[in-house]
Amino acid sequence: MNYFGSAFAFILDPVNWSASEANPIGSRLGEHLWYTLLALVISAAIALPIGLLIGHTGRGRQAAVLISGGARALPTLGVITLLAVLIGIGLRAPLIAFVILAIPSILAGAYSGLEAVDRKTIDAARAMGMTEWQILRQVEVPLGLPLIIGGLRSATLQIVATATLAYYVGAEGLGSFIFLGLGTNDYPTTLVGAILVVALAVVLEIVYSIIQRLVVPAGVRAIRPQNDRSGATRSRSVVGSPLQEGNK
Amino acid sequence: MIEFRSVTKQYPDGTRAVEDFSLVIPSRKTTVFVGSSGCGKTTILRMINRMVDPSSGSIQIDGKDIGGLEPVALRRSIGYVMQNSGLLPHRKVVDNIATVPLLKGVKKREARLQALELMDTVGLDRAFADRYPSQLSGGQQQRVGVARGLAVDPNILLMDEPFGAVDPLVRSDLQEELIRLQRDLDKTVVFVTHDIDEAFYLGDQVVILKKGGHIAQVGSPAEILADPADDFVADFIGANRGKRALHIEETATGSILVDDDGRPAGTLTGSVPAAGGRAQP
Amino acid sequence: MFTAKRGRLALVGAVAIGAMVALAGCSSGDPLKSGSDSSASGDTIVIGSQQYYSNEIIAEAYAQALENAGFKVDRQFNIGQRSVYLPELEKGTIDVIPDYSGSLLQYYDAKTTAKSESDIESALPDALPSGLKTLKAAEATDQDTYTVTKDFSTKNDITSLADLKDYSGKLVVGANAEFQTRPYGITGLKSVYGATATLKAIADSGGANTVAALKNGQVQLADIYSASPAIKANDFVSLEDPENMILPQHVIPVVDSKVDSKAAGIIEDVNAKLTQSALIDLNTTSVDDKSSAAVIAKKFLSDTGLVK
Amino acid sequence: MNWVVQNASYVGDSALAHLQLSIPPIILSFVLSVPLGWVANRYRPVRGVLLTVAGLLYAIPSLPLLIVLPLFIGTGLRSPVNVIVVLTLYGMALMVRSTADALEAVEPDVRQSATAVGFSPWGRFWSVDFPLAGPVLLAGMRVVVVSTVSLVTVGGVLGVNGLGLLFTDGLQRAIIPEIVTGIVLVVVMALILDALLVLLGRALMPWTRATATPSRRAARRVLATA
Repeated sequence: MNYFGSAFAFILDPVNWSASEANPIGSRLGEHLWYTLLALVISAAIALPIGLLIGHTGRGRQAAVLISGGARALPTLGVITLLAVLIGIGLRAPLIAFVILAIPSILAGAYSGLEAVDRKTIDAARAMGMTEWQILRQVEVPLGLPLIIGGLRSATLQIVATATLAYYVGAEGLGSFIFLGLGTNDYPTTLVGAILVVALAVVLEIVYSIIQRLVVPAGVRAIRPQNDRSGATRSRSVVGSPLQEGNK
Repeated sequence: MIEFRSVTKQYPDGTRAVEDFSLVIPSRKTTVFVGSSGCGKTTILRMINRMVDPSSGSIQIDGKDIGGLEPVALRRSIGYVMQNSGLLPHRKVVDNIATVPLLKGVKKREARLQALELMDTVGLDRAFADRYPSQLSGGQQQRVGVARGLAVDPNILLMDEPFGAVDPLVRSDLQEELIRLQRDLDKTVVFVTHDIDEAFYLGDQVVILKKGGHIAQVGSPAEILADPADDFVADFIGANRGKRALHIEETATGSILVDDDGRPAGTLTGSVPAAGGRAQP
Repeated sequence: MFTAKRGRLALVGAVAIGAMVALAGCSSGDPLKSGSDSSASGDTIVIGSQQYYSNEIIAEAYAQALENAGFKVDRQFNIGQRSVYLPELEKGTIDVIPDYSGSLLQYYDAKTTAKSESDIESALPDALPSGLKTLKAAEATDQDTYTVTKDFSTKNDITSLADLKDYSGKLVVGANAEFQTRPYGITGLKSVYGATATLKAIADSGGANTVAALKNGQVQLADIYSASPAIKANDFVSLEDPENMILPQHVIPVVDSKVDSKAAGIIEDVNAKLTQSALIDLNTTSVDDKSSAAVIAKKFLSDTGLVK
Repeated sequence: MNWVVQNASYVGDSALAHLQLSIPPIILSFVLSVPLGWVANRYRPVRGVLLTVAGLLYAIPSLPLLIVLPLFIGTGLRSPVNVIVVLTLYGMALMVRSTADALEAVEPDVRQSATAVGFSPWGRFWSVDFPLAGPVLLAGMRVVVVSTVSLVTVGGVLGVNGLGLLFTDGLQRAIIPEIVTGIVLVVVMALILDALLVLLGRALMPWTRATATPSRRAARRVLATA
């Protein structure tokens, strides 16, 4: 594809990265990453505590499932548009939309991560005299990490891909190439945006697999397969899939 | 001494797991609760460290009502060993054993050193110290569980079917080990099992439970065997059949004990009981 | 037991495939028509519109006028970009679309030197690909403007684009993304008027967000179309363009040459009534009353006596 | 509300067009993902490749994909085929992984005993593996349904009919009721289709309500990582 050739040529030309250009790749990439991280941090700050609380207590799950089911269905474009009309242009509107987008995955990752922890292990920890906080911090979170991080990971991926829409309402980011290309019938420019977004996603995926390797304790990795299989013997496994319950 | 005074546990749905349960558990002895599943034995055990709180009645340890004690502090002062060991899969063996001392603020070095000593105590090679629980066999994991239960040198050790999930050979090893430990350490052990043989083997005092935590009989294994309180106990301990119903048979070479099926079960040593009929109806 | 399950699975499969076939059938039906199976030939006239409410009203007016005259009309509205609908016109899947003279010429001749409306209209026939023609343009123009607030204009004494190069503050223009590279956009402002500005992309084509951004000072300049009701409503000042950098954008219908002369005549009749104030009125009604294009167009046609 | 009443037919047409764009990709992504998921589960080395590709596919922002894809498949930018293909790709990105997970969650004991009683591999897949993977497949499809219905709106930026047009038009004219109507209808449509899928699942898999299988856990993981 000729278009891809020119798109890659554009990306590889250092001139297009320099700040003096009208639409410098470096700045747009930085902004895109910044939006992503900002949205991720905010949504994690909201969803992780709630998800951990739900996972730890086993309470409020129905409500969380229902709300996050609804949030998943929210069209991000519509939310951005609505917020932009209500609160004006700039980063705020898309940021709120990205946070809404990211919350369901993080929430589900957190509570299902905790639910996946063997009840017996938690029971033993409590019987040994751990406080609820210690159980959460020293037992449930480390053991639930694979799924907790899985939730963050998919939330990140979704934000990266969607952050292009920020440009639609006056923020910057890699969406600038996509919308500029769309507005001027310039495929290579659109491709530049798309390629950079995918590249950013790949880099973040790699970062996540490194994080996962670093933070997931060796003992957890060693037991994961059999952990899955023994699920049926656990009392709390008789709970069904979250969405299903939410819609009963 | 642990004393239950008319303890009842009723769940919100109305079912009564334990009803009006009273019992004295003597110090420095092994008391075994035995009964079939659903008899409330585990509930009773878990009331001792307030994993379950009674709906009514009180429990006292050495004369102090535990209802007024802080559950977390209470649990840290009582050892607890459970089926499938309940080890933390993300911590190495040595750290698992040291969990409670660390929670109590013991220095890490000291706690680890102590944990290594405990591994000796329960008969675990120190080479396992840096392994993860999943890398150990079931029996080894159970030893780690016992070591962890002993880590704060508690007066009381609660054991909830600790050997239920290991194969018979390993189980009898562990049982022997526990008897040896008890001889050395002199703890108040409260042990739950559904295996009457295990109960008789380990218990100084055996409590046979019926549904709802009703005590069918309390006594030493000998007392219970010699004089089952009722048909339920007799049936439960298998007094009327199988391996428990022994009688003496005279053979050409001397007297041996034979079980209900006519299989030789052992020989009589020491004095022959005055009334040979006590062991069989 | 297994056969029962297999039966059920077969059923699912059947249902799924059935649904797919049904939907595939539907999707070639009216609401989703890609245009591939309808064409200029035959008696149905396919009218397109841009994804711009004002353009949709005009297209709707053409449509209703044609329907009134007995033509069958197929509406293909809300097409995002010129690069999408003009090729469809060339292919013959769309017959008529209201366009804007300057941008239309630039689409086919990016290097055009035409500046005035008459230049443009005389250049268009050569620029258009064969098979397409334009009808008579309307008086109404809906062209890009650099618009500022009254306050900004008086305070800095800026009424023309030529005044901008002496302005010392930061200049941010709120406009669609493509404004970055358009000849009349950021680059043109620099080369023609020597003024440096940066773009704040707001993808509502000079709509409410752009207006709000201009009012609250997030941008100093905004690309607001000259027929937008917002200019008058907010007492904005559209800067003059002494160098004719911004091409005039008179409403001009682009049609397939095969469209018959009677239909073309009806469209030109509608266009003839489309004065600048009429267009602004239409747009004002759309934004203020939030009515649909059909309602507004109908009223326009009856008010102007085009349809009784 | 006034706006909705005045524009009921426009809203209705957009909703219908939206539905017609949503259903084919939902069905297609399921039909196409099952064989791919089976391959991913059966041949380990392929699994990594397939799942990575699926993951990256999901990272491609939808708008540029909608713009670029016509270059490859030769459709028009506004063509429903274009939208359907793009959404099918996204659906597959989710479903291939779900299918692989679902098949993996089928207990080996069950599978072995099925082989032992004489199922052919083909027969075993359709009679044992596939139905038992059902709950996880269902969980995956529910995510696909919801995300597809929501993604169709992006087509609005390109002028593809559907509820997305309510956003672009509402933004230009600042008609808040129009935007809100679009959002509400998308959510309602997604939840209705989701509920229908659940009912379908119950009708087809009556056994799932009575028992707890490991697949439930895997089903939940699908949601967490989707």
